[in-house]
Amino acid sequence: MEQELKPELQKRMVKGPDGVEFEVEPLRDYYCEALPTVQHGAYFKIVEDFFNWARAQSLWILGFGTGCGAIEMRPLMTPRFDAYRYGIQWRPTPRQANLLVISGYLSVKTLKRAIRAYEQMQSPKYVVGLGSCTINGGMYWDSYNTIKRLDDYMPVDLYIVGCMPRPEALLAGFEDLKKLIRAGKAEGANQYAEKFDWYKSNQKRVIHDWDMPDYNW
Amino acid sequence: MVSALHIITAALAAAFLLGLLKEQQRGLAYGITLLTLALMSWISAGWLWTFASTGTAAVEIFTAGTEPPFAINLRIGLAEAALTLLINLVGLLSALALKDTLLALGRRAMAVWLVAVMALSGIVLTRDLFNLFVFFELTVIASAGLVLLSEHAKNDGQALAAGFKYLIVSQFISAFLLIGIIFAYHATGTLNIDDMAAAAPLLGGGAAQAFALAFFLIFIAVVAELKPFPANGWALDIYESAHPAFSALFSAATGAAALFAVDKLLLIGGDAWLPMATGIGIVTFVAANLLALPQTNDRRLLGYSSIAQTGLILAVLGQRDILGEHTLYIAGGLLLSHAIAKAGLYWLSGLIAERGLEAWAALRGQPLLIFAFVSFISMLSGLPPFPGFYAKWELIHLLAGEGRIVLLGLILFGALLEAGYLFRWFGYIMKREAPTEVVDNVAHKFGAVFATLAALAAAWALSLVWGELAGLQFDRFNMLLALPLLFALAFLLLDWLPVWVKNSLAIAGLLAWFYLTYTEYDPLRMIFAVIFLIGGSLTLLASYHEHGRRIGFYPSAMLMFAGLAMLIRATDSFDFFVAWELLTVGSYFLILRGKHSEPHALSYILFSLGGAFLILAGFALATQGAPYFDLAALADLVQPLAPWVFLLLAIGFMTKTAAIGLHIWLPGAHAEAETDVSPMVSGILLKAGLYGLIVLLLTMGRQDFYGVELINAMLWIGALTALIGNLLAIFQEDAKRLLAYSSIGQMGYAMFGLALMNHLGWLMALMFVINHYVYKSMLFLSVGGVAKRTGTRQMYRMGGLITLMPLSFIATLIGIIAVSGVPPLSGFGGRWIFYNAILTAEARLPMILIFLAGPIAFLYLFRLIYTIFLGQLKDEFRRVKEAPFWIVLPQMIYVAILLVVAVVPGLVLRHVDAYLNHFFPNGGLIWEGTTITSQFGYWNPVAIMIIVGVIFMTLFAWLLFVNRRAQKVKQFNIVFSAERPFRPETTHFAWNFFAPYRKALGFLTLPLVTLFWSTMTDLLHTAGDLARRFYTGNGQTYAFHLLAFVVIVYLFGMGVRP
Amino acid sequence: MISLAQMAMAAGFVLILIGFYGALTQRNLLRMIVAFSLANTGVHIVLVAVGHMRGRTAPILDAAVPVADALTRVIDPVPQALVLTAIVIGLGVTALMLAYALKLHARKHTLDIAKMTELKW
Amino acid sequence: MSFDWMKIPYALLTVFIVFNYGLLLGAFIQKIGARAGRRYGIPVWQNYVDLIKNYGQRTSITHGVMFYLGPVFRLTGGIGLLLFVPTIYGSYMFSNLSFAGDLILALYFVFFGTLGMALGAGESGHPHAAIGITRGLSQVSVAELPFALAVFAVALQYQTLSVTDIVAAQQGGVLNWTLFTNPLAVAAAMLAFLGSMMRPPFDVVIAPQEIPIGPPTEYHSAYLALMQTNRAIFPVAKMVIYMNLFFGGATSWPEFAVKVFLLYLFSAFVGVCFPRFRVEQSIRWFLIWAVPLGVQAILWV
Amino acid sequence: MIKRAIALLLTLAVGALFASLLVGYVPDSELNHTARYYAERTAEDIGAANIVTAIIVTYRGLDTLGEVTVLFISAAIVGLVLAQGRVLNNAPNNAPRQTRAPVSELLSTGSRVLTPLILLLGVYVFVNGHLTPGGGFQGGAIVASGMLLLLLADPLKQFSHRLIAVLESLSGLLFVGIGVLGVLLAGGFLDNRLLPIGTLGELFSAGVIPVIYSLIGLKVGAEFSSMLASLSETNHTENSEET
Repeated sequence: MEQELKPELQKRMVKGPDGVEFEVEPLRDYYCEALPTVQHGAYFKIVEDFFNWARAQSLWILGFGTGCGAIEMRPLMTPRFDAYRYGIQWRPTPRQANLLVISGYLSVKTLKRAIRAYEQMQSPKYVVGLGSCTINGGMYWDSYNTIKRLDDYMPVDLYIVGCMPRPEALLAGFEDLKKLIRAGKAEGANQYAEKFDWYKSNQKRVIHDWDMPDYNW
Repeated sequence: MVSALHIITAALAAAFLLGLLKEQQRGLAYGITLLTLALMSWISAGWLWTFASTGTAAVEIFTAGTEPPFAINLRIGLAEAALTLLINLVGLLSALALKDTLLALGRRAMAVWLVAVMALSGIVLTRDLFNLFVFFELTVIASAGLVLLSEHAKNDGQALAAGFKYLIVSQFISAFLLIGIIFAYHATGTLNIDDMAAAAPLLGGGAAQAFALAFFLIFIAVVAELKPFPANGWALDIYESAHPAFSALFSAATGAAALFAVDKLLLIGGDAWLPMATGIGIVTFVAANLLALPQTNDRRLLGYSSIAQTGLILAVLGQRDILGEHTLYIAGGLLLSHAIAKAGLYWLSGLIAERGLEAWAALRGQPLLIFAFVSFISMLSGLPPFPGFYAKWELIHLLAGEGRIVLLGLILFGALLEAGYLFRWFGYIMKREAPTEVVDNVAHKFGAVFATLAALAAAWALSLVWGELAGLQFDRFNMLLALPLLFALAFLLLDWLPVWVKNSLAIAGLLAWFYLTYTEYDPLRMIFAVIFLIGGSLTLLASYHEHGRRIGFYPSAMLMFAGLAMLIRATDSFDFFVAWELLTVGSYFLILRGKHSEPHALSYILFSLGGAFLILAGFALATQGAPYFDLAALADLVQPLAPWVFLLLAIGFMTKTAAIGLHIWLPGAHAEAETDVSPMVSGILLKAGLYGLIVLLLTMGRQDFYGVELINAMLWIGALTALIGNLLAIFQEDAKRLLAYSSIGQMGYAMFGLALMNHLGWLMALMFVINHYVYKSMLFLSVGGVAKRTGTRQMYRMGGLITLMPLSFIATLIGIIAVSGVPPLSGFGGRWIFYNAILTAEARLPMILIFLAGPIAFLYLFRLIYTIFLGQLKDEFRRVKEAPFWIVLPQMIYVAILLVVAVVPGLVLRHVDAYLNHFFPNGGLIWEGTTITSQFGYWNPVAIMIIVGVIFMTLFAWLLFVNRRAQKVKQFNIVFSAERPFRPETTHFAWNFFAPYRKALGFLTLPLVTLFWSTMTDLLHTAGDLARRFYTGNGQTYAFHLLAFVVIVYLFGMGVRP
Repeated sequence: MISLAQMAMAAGFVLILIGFYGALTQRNLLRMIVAFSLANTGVHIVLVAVGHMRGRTAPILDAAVPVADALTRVIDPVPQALVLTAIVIGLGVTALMLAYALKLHARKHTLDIAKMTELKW
Repeated sequence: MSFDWMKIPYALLTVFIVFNYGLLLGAFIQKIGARAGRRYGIPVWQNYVDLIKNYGQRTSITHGVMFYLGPVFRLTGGIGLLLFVPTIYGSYMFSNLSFAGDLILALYFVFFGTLGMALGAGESGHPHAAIGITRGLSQVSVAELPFALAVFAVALQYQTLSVTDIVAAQQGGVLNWTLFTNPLAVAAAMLAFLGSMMRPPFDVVIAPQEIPIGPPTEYHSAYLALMQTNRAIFPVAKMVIYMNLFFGGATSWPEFAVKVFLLYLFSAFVGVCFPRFRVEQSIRWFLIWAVPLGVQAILWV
Repeated sequence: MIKRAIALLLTLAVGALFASLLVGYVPDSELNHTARYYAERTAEDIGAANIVTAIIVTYRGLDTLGEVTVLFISAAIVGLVLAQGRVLNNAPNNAPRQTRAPVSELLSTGSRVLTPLILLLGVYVFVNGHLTPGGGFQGGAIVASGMLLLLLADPLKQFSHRLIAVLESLSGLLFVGIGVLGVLLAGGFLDNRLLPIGTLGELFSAGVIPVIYSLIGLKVGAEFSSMLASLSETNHTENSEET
């Protein structure tokens, strides 16, 4: 059930200033079509371990809030919890973030944005699912409009359970994530590249108005 | 030698002979008419040749075998011969142009034509007062009849009405004339002009009083024939409704004859009547030009112009007391210029089907006719090399020498008005939509075309003659024969060649001229010579990209370059001014070539001419009567005069550098010019103004004007210009306009530097001269190339062109780094010298302004490069190619120059620095190895270049290494708050780029100056428009005007006379 | 004492002024032409009057005025000659004006000068 | 003129010291800011970790050549600025490469990085980057004005443009500092300093959510790391100029450390106390409060 | 009203100017030097009894030539003006012109009798111009008045334009020719001594003056006639055009 593209993405004939007409195909001309590849770490393990340590100590969370969990993220910045002291901070742009927190149920519409944001992050990058909704749909398990299992759509490194989990739980979860990273077990980005077709087909199954390239660089 | 009398007898005989022919033998009649006119012309030409070549005295022709004063006598001298030749030739050529009409109307019309021409010659020749009256009446009657020639084609009764109005007025005139003549006769007992002139001063008491009154009547009657303001509505109606070929005669010949009659009368009246002539003349000149402004009918406009010119010449005749023996040269120059130009224009008007000024766009596609038009309006505006220029030059000098400043000012003001409407008209021709009804078949209008071309030839011949005369008078070389000018004019003849040939010739010419003259320049002039000549040829490289013939480009461009070349070689005021005018005119034509440049070219030429007039006035004031002076002598001027001269010259030069307040012409002119013209007018031409300022400041230096140090005023102006120019630049959407405003700012810096009047200030100004040439030429070229490829100059419509036009991008990048003065490129040298320079200056407040101006430059420069080359590429430009090779090539050369100058600024600056030591011995720079040291600081361009280069390359290499696997992405691969951009147009942030700045400082960019000037022009225009309603078209009202004129002149003139 | 010449001259001037006034106020072309004729006549009278000398006769040398006496007997002949020319020229102009008026009337069906103002400003 | 090659390792040493000092200083100041908000704040080594992490990122993208060059320009500007000014007065070792030019060079070289960064960000094609740049340029063009005036006043005061000479003139006691000999100039310059530090109230340029951090919005990985490096060096280099011009310079590294720290602290204090200005507000603020001070300074020298 | 007031004001101002001329006028008691020359020398040099004629034809002959030319071009222009809009070569003019009532017998006969007499008087006047008050212009006017009489009597009367034109041109041409002959053969343009001066007071005296004056007479007569003819003809055609 291929949906027709939005007008701005459709192929069109454009006349150049010299009067010659040519075709513009936005999805091809505006977007990079390359697909992600598996990225290997540094050649020396010690270097990679060092980097992994640094990655763990410097978690930059993308400021992207979905569902009810977004409200639980805020207290982490406050004096009471002060996540900064653990090397955790928020970045406004996915380019600079390396941790995507899906903070609750994810409607299909938001999923598309989440995928885009995730793909625009640079690897290595990590995904943390917050609350039961990201695990199995939670109370929205039969909703027509939310996804049930985040893992089908992007490689989740860690789930933090609860509905919703408290900030303390989040801090604990991040500490666990750090351990995973230091251990070199948080290779979600490579997993995503390896099983790209599978992820894509899952994504496209729920997202009917797919109006972006397969991989958003 | 055939007696001049036969001019009259031949015409009469032929006129009577025509009556013997059958009505049907029209061809024969026409042939006789032409032959007779040719014979008349030949007679006058013979006399003219005799007088001109042998210099013999005037010849008297007696009639009735009796000596004057008892019988009528005629006289032919140099002036008479010239005037009769003019009249007869105009008659002949007009008859040619009238061929259809004359053939249709038959022998009677031809007879009237012959009589009209004869009567005009009679007015010139006769020395008898009453005979003068008879010839005047003949002229009047013949003219009234000839007005109807147009009735033949149009048949709408307008000409009839005009003729009737003329007759009404002429009735009044002839009544005054007759009464005047008879009472003058009664008082002096003679009718002979010379006899009366001899007798009049001897009269005493009541007789003198009575004679004065009688003479007043004669004088006012003859002056009324000159169509003085306001008693001239009838004449305008005639000009509008008559056949253009007749109008040519009416304007050129009748005007000339009547003026000569006034001249004769003034011989009788003596000096006491001169002020009255001047007053009437100058009022007419200014008023008619003012009234001409709102005209839309071409022939009426020309009519106003004719009236104005006649007024000017009348005013000149009125200045005979101070002009002395120069009167003939001046008045003759003006008169012949006016006559030939006006006749030519009227003949041209015969080729145009409709009467609106815009309809003249039909001339487009007829280069020769356009050249004729240009020559004519240049002649009327008194531009070199035409006789009017010499005349104006001498006139203004003599007036200034005598301190008649008000008159001088009025003449220049009127001339500016006139130039205004003439050049506006030219703009219409070049730029307006050509009417569907194009010029009639040129072959069909052979007569008019031939006449026009004859006038064109006469115009140039006259300029040669006047140049020669000027040569004799001031002992100098004929300006028209100056090599650069001839070279430029030669391109008129070569215009049929393809572009690449002409371009090669032009470049070769510039280089050759540089080679010929380079030994003459001191280092200061050398800089300008290199920029004007070498730089000019570099810029010309870009012109290779044009194909076809590019008619008109090369004559204009080379005219400008000729002016520039002559400017730097000029050592006296005359040469300097000539060069100045030439480069102004040449650049005007260049600018006008742009697609939408009509209004901007107009404001350019108006500001430039205004400035030129100020310069002229300044020179004239400075010489105190001498025809010209060595520019170096400016230094010898002393207090009461010097500041005025300084002020006039400085303002004049600052119109060219577009100082604030006088800058509004620049953005449009530079932005709308063609791709390769913009760098010429911006990179090269602007320097002419700076050169002028340099010459001025070198000689005159500091001047105190009522307690104001003028240099300080200039400092303020420079700073304000820099600030406002830069500020305005950041708000431009049009790339070339942005660059143009940036030029204003840069010129502000240079002016500021000059006004500092110290060693480093000048060095900085010269550095700016060089740098501005290089980077502004480069930027204009690259932006022009982009505009050429994309078809727009609106920056917000471009974007992301970096990958498509990488070379243009590089040029722009280097350019903006250089402009902004960021190390390590050459712009920094300028800034460094600048800061050192202002440390020594006393005036600190203007510095603050210029400080503010500095960082603002970054704003517009970034905007320029970002909105064009970076950001989002638009759909329609996805296939745009790099700018043409020939546009890119000079840019790359400029890039190379910039880099070289950045590393070794000493290449040029050292010599200038050393040269400046002559003028400012203190505060020079010390050149030691690669380090340049000033009184305050030091600077090592080579070291900077190396350090920055090494750091830069190291980091670049490191980043490349780290990012060796970076994925190249496309334009929409940007983070967009987890969304995707809609379209490139909506994603490219470019329009109203500096919105917050506008909120904070936008009030500084209110178009106050534009508002001021447009209010001024609107006021003038409205004044003209309201005042012209005074010509109601009712013949009776015109009679009122005439009587009122007589009464008012009587009250004013006779009231104050002793 | 006011001489004949002065009286004639005064009359001539008055005629001129009447003519002028008429030309300025009458809107009918024909009336204007008449006014001008009046003024012309006035001019001619003034012309002749200027040449008048008390007690002298016309400048014709015949039995009444022998050549020898001419100097003391005749009046100034020049104004007489001039007035002839003036008359003829005036006549020519008048004829011309009449013809114009005729044609204008034919074209515009009016003789009102205020209605012939297509050309203006 | 022979070149003393030892200058190169000395210069590298300066860069190294300043780099580390800058990283630590940045963290420290952030900590102080956090404490003002009653937080604990980041660890002092956090900046090192972030830097290493960014260099260690595995992927990166590029928008084009200028995108590459942006950070390079930026860091070249920072290092160059540092090196063109003598860091420690009287020390041959740390006079750096100041032989290449004087104060003017330093002042203009500030813009080298700014301009290059703006170009790089521009190439990314991100509208928010462009918006950030317009804000930054608008603000800096006015914020630099009082500084330029103050510098000029100082140059006039000491009749030299050489930084070394200016520092030399301030030796011999605290009262010889420009701070006391020309307080107006210092006041103007310090207000300008606030504007150039990208801290509140003048940080709308990088408004984190509205235009996600403005110009660097597309930068990541090693690009960002390069910029972070610059972030450590550049403010210090700038403060070195301030220190040299107005506060007597530094004759030793400890003195240097203290003075720079205090200067930084000044802007941090103001930053934590005041909310954000819009760009036009800050332009007006500078014109109304800072510029007149600078004008006075120049007029009364 | 305002217009009249202004007109009055202007007229009065001009009147004031004239008044000052009038007040300043002092009649001559003696001939001025120009007039004296004419009075003394005319008889001897020119041989014309009528000094005014001598002045007109000889001393100021150029004026007179101009005068004649004025009439000539006036006539030409009148012809041109009135001919416009009219069909050229006025040949087919028979049908519509017969609409008027025929001329009365009395008028036509009377005019036919008077006209030759008037013509004769005219010729007399211009032939004797150098002797008596009178001359070419006066004579010419009388001749033309004869024509006017004919026209008044029979408004539909047709003159031969051709004849008038030839007469006019020929006399003008001869006038100029004589003038030029004066340059060649005598003292200057229009010098009357081309022919012997003869005895003062006789018909054949004063050189070419009688010849010129006769030519002038013919020419003036022809010109006036042509003007009259043009004016009268136009009226018909224009009227018929209008209806």
